[in-house]
Amino acid sequence: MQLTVLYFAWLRERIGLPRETVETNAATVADLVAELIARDEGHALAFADLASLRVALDQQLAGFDSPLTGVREVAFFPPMTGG
Amino acid sequence: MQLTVLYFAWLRERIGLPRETVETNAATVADLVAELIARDEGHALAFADLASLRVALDQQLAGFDSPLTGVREVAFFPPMTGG
Amino acid sequence: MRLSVQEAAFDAGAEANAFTAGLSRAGAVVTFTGRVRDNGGTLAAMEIEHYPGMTERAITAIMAEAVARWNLEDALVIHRHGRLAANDPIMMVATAAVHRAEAFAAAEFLMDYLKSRAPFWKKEIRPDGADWVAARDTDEQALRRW
Amino acid sequence: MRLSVQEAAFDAGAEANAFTAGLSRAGAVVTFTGRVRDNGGTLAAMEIEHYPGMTERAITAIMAEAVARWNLEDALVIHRHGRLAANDPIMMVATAAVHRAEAFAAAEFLMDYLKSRAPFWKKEIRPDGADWVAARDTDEQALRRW
Repeated sequence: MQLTVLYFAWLRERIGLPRETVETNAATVADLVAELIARDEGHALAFADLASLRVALDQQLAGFDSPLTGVREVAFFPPMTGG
Repeated sequence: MQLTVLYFAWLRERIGLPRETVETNAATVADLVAELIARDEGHALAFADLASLRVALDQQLAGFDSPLTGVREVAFFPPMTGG
Repeated sequence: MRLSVQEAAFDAGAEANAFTAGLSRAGAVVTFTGRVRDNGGTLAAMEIEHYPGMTERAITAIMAEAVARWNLEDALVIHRHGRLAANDPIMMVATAAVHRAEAFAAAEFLMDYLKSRAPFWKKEIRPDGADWVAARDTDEQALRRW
Repeated sequence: MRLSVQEAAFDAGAEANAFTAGLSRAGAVVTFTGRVRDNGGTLAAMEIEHYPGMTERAITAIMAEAVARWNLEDALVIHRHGRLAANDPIMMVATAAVHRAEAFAAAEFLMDYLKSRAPFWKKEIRPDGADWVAARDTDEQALRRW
């Protein structure tokens, strides 16, 4: 399947791009992260500490163990600091 | 001693005046209330239920057992409803 | 810190902006505005009586306590008396603090004390009569949390 | 209920007045305004990044929950993104309810959720560098009370 993967804040800066299109068969977010880490050092550095990251699937907050079935947009970002 | 006694809200309406000057030897607020009740039916009616009244001595909230020593202004009123 | 006990109407938005304009370190500004409810159209007017002198003393003491307790950058209280119409602003509180928790807590504290400890009394005037507003048990209870 | 996610500055007082003008049954209006702190003059600017689309979805859901839970008469959220200067308004929340307890609780709830669950990220720009603002543990803890 083809996914749009978005990055925000320092995650975007470390990876060096705000979005990329990914062709993957990953079953869960964690599987997708493992594939992204294998890509290059930038991704590996960005995903080094999952506890400091959040993920949204089709614009809804989710967990790293969430399945990707039917999902089109995956976003990774640090904890939000709005308000 | 001479005291200025003030009334507010429905207490003022029942007694029929906003303030009066009282010559008294009352030791406490409760003693003063007893003297006022003895004055006439308006006062008696107004002070019938002390639990529904509040008192301030020289513009500070006080209790009905407070002494009147040094006090110049006594105010009686229902519970406040500001805000 | 500013207190105004006044008969005139006030512009809550303009007051909030003026309050905020003077701040530099405050990241959080909370305002509360109390308005005359029209009670489904049955209210002709609201009359607010107060105890001149004690009103200012009581509110100033409450404000000083709030500023000290929550380390406020600034605080404002405006409270009207006299005859008000439905939907008129009755009063407002504004608090400013570095973070939001302090600004919220101080504004709620000020409101709880103004409701039950500042010498104001409200009378609702209807076409068919008038009644002094009764104090609410929940307002007295609200004081206990502080 | 109105939500605006915008780059432009806004006039908090004028927004509060417009919000209040539409009310009839509400006796209580609470506003919160968040401002850029100047950090003792060390802040050159603040940049706020957001996630277009999710931002609106997340905040709309939070607002609908607040309106239902506290039976609000109305609610307003304005949140800016882009480049802001010290003392600029960042965002505001307004809530209106019949009584004050509901208006205060809903405003605090909205703020707690906006802080930690709406997809905004702040970056502080100083003359000598820049840092993404770290999430505060106290903000995450604040969510647990709801």
